[in-house]
Amino acid sequence: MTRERLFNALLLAGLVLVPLAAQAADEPFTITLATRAVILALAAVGLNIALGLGGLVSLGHAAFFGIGGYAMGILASHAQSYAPLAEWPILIEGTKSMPVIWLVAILASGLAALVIGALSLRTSGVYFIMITLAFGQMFFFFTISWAAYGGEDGLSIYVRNGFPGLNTLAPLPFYGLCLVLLCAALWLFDRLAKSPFGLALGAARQVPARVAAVGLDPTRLRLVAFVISGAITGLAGALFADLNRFVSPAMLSWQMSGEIMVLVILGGVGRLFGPVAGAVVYVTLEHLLGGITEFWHIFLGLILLGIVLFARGGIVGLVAGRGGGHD
Amino acid sequence: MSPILIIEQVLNGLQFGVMLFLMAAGLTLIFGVMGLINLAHGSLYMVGAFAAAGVAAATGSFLMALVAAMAAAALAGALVELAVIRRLYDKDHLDQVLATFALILIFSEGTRWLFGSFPLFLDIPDALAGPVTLPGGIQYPLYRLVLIGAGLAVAALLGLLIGRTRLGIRIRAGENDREMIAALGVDISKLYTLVFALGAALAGLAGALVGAIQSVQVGMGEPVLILAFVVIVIGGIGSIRGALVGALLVGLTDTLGGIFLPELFKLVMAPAAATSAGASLASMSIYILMGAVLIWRPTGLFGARA
Amino acid sequence: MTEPILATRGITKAFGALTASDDISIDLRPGEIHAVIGPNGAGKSTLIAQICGGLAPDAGQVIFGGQDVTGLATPARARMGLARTFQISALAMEDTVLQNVLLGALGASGRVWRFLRPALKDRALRERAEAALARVGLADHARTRTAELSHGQRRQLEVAVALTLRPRAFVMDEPMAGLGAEGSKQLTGVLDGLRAEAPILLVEHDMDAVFALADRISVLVYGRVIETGSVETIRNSPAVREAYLGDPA
Amino acid sequence: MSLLELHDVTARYGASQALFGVDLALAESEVLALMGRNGMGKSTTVKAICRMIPAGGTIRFDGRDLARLPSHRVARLGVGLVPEGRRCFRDLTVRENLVAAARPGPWDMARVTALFPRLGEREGQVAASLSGGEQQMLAIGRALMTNPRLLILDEATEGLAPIVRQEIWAAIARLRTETAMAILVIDKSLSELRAVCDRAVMLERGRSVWTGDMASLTPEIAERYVGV
Amino acid sequence: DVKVGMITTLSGGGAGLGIDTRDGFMLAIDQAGRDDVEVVIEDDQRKPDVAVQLADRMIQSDKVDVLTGIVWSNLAMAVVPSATAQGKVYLSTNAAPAQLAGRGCNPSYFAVSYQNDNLHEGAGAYATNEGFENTFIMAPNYPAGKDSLNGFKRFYEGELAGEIYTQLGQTDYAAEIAQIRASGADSVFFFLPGGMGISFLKQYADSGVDLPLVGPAFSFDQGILQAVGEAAMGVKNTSTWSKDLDNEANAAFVEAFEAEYDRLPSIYAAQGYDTANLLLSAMDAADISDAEAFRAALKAADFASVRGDFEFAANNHPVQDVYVREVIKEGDIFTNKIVGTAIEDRSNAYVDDCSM
Ligand SMILES: Nc1ncnc2c1ncn2[C@@H]1O[C@H](COP(=O)(O)OP(=O)(O)OP(=O)(O)O)[C@@H](O)[C@H]1O
Ligand SMILES: Nc1ncnc2c1ncn2[C@@H]1O[C@H](COP(=O)(O)OP(=O)(O)OP(=O)(O)O)[C@@H](O)[C@H]1O
Ligand SMILES: CC(C)C[C@H](N)C(=O)O
Ligand SMILES: [Mg+2]
Ligand SMILES: [Mg+2]
Repeated sequence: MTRERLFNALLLAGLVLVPLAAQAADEPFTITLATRAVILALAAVGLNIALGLGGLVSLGHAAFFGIGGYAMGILASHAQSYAPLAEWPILIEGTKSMPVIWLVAILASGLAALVIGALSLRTSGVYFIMITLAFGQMFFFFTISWAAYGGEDGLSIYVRNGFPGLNTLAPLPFYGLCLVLLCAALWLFDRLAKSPFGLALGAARQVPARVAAVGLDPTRLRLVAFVISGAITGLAGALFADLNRFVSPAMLSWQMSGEIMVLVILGGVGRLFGPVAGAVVYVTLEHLLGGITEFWHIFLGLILLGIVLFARGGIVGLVAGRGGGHD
Repeated sequence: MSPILIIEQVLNGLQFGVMLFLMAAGLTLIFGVMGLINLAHGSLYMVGAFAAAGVAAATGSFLMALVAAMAAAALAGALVELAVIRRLYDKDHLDQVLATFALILIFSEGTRWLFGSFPLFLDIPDALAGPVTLPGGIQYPLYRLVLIGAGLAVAALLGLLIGRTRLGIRIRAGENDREMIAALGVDISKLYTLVFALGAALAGLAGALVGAIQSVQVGMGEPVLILAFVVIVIGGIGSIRGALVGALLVGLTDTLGGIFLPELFKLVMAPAAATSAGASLASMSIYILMGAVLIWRPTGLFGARA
Repeated sequence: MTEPILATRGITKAFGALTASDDISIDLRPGEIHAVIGPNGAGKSTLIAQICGGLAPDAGQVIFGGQDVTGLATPARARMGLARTFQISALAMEDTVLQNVLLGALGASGRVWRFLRPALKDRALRERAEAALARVGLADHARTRTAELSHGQRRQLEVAVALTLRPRAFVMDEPMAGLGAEGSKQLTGVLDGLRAEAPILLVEHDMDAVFALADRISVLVYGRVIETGSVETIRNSPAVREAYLGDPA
Repeated sequence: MSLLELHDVTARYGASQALFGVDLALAESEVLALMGRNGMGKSTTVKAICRMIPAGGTIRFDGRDLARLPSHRVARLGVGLVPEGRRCFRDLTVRENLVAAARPGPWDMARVTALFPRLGEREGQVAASLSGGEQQMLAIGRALMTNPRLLILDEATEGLAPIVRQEIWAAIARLRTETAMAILVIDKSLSELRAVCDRAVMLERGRSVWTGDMASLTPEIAERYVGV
Repeated sequence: DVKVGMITTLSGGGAGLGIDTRDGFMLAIDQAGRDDVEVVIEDDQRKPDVAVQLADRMIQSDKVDVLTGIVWSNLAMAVVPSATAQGKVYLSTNAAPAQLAGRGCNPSYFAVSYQNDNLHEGAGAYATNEGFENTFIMAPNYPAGKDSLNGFKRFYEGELAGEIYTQLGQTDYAAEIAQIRASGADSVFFFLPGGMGISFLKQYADSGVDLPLVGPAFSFDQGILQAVGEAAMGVKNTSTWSKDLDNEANAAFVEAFEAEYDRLPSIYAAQGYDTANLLLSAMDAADISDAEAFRAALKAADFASVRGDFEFAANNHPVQDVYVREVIKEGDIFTNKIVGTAIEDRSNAYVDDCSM
């Protein structure tokens, strides 16, 4: 077992055991924190597909995160008010069922990623970073002034959505759901990375001309990666909204995009468990530092800086040595 | 809508554009020439504004305040370059994003720690206060005219520096291949510290000049930063001329969009809804502009490379 | 005469005032190696870019397999069986050597839209990739990271990737560039054997290799084909000597 | 006294070692060939001299230890590099490429364009759009603009038309006779090297394994170390 | 014992408001010198999701009984409904959006500050009283901005010379000022809190347009007035509190605040202070474990408000006077002086929508 694998296994074990321990010790907030970390990790795993495998530095992933969030907010608020979403051409009702909401979140954010990706992928490098940022901002400003769903105030739902056979109101079962989805996404990431698609995508990141010369369309490879990536981040957005029972434009702000990206880089770009390590460390830091001083952002900044400067390959790179990911 | 108003609004758009250019100039210098994504550029802008406010309060001299703004920002820039940025040149954009993101946190809260949580005072010097009457009877604030002049002067000087001087050529060479320019005998590290400090000084200058008509407060740099990025991306990264054109385009779009879109919507909608819908679309308009430009020309209007 | 597999008809391309390709019509017939030589800047790489789809000609057509492919993108031409190598190695430096050839095999097999099965476990792909490596003498380096290869080894890998495509025609831009004498000799052997599989349009400055391999040679000067003929004709053509070969050393 | 002296030089790329002990010496105005098969460490040796990678052992230039100097100081001492793969500044024009490197001395724009007229013709074109051969000429011209005492040519004739190659060899020969410049050449063409070089050093697997006059470089030795 | 969780903005650009809220609140707690209240304070960074999670933590781990402190309406919208749904009392020190006053009202939710519309309504009433007939109105394009213009129009009887929504976070108002100049208005109403207001006021003063300005207190609070400087002099603004409000409690508060923190209090500090005193008064009257009684004690509002007479309307929002203030200079310091009353005993527009 390589050191990286050992680290991954320990991390996963921690994610299973810590909330159980918290439950036993009656510390429900620890579970909430862990849920936040797991959901952010899921969003970051999504970004890691675009960023780590495809080399697509998207500074607009908050758009997908937010679309997922609004998918949940809109469906649930309509279910709450018994007002159908649409009556024509077909009747669409709101819902409080998580599986349905997830599906809608995945489809909606995937579709948005398809459109944004198709347009953005005409550019590359720094321009790509900036055009994705621009799309993110467009969605952000749109939601701020979207009066029907609360504008900047956002949308609250009063009760967490349901999952057949589980009491999602209790922290632990909801956490479990999120963790299972994270594991599924990690599995998918791992498979993708090793698959023919992943191989071609990685090559498209490094030498697009070569990929085209062997008969593959680099843009199409990237687009598919971008869509998968956006859909996973969208799913995370739906969960995040459910965790907070609230969704608002803040989920689509460029700072949110930056934060998701920071999680990936912090953990290790292209590393399977990079986003997970990044999210766990970030959430923990945020929680611990916040209690120490009003100026805790300074220390957060210093720690992040230390990681970029002295830990190539992020946390996973630091723990497990180089190789595997890329930076 | 009278023609005078339209002319005045066009002027406002141009002026807003020049204001953006002041900020974008330093950014495009660092970003294009040194290949560095500096999210902390907004922080240097803030440093300039705070230094100016501090010195203006102490000395009462606006000129001193401007000098202080440039000096403080240049110093902060040089320190940051020596301590952090120079370790990032050979890393990719991602690490730069993370590190400079961290710098924003440090700068913002550090400034708040030093200066407190409340906005500071920095005002236009008396000599430049108040409006002047332009031909055609347009009343226009003198200070804004001065801003336009300052912006254009910065544009010209920078264009010359980067395009024509050997210093400029070497800086650009270093952007293409840092290792190689060093192997040809150029001390690129020193050069980059200099450029970074210069870019920072420009940000500081912008912060002080603009701070006098806006609010000097923690976090003031971030909204401008995003706009400045939009500007240099539209113009084409690394191109001073592009930054100027981009800035004017963004300034005009933002200003005129905010005014004319609601009017346009009123033709087809109830006034209240039109105002709100028009304002929504206006807030997205520069991003739509940027998206459109990049889709049409993937490396910006004057950019050559990605 | 057999139908050419690949042909250009009056290809013209200008960069501003400079005409980089000036009404070029050349063809590639089954079983042959057709060398294109010419001074630096004559437009050889520009010609290749137009044949392979990286550049669109201002005028003229590219015919491949009897079909006009002028409007097709690079990947489409590659899928039709056109394989190329690059003048400056275009390889995935972070990946292993094997992964680079696997990529070629993938492109050819059309099995890229598989998301869940590891590429390395695909027997057929692997065999195809490993065979190509063995052929250029890189079999021992399969697990090496490509960045760790020397320049010469990268050139060999470049050819290996094209081999995995099992194409109907090869287009090679200076495959020998940077190879040592021994490497050139070895690669010459490989290319020689290759012509039976698919014809090669070969741009090369290594005259030893060109004269050893070429069935026909076209000479490009200032974007124009000034002469096409056998090795003997070209070797003795005064125009070619003046523009390109210089005096025999 | 030797202008350049390498003693037991070692170098590594991350975990993999590329040089295991290279010795070579190059006198003022001498022309030395560095030879060996692909991947034997020729370019790595050059990078070590120019301090583009860290190296062990001693490297002295003009009596000074280069070990602690940054790359640009080595260049200023008088080492001009034509790197493998040309590495022209893509976005700069031909003229700007030359200007960027210029330092005072006999070699200036006029003299470089006299040596390579093609560069004069393409003066305003950006390097990225030059043909391979033109880029190669630019890389040589650029190194000359630094007015070096030692010129290092790493595969400087790669990818050039025979006629241009002859030109470059002729240029090297001229440099050799007309200036006091010392030259270190890496090239695969044995016959050309024989014509211009005084001595040769053979590398094998990161070690210098043979050193001697060109005259003593027998076909057997060539066969053994470079395969021809 | 009562445990209070305060969630407010302590870092970033909006930190001044949260810091004043906290300081005002803590001043009252310290003055009371009691050991039966404990306050946990956390920074929401002005992010709704962070606020929600802090609320969760305070409820789940810290086991607080009462939540308070949120400055921004959008954060309140995120936190308040679920906090009250979990049976916690929420006392608002500032944000009081319409949704939580009308159909979304809750017996456990008390807005001690105002209902968001109040100040804008006061401005509308003032404009009417002042005889303005053609006012130009503007606010940022977000829900609070729309509420603001609606609130103004509710009490304004003249014509509108123009109505525009600016961008949230906008910093340059040259275009709007030009529109004002061209509109033929006789006065301007604007709601631009924080930095937006500073920018607007400075640019307006420099533009040569000299129509009278009216706005809610948010653009003129003690924290930002110094930054605006001369440009704010003489501007009328509406507020439910002012430091020169003539009552005993207020005089004592202003003096104590200045002594403790070495600066003048703002409206946020005053509201924080009132909130703490309301809480203390309720603790004296009832035990927190008896939710019903505790809520009744809160609703009785039996405390000495720095705003003078204070009572709750049926939907737990204050009934209070809205004053008109003018920006003046006292020594070196810019501050406000009450010059009149815009509306007396104003309740709010949503009382009838609230069924509790
Ligand atoms: N994008 C471009 N813009 C302007 N000129 C170009 C461009 N691309 C190539 N050229 C010019 O076209 C000519 C032909 O270039 P090309 O690369 O095809 O030459 P080549 O025959 O491959 O030369 P070499 O043997 O040196 O590789 C050159 O003079 C080059 O400078
Ligand atoms: N950037 C690198 N990272 C890791 N290993 C490298 C790198 N560059 C070269 N090597 C390794 O170092 C060894 C020496 O390479 P070098 O480039 O010096 O060879 P060379 O003699 O110049 O060969 P060639 O004639 O092919 O240019 C090779 O085995 C190569 O695999
Ligand atoms: C400070 C105030 C202007 C806050 C306002 N009530 C809001 O919701 O944003
Ligand atoms: Mg070529
Ligand atoms: Mg080499």
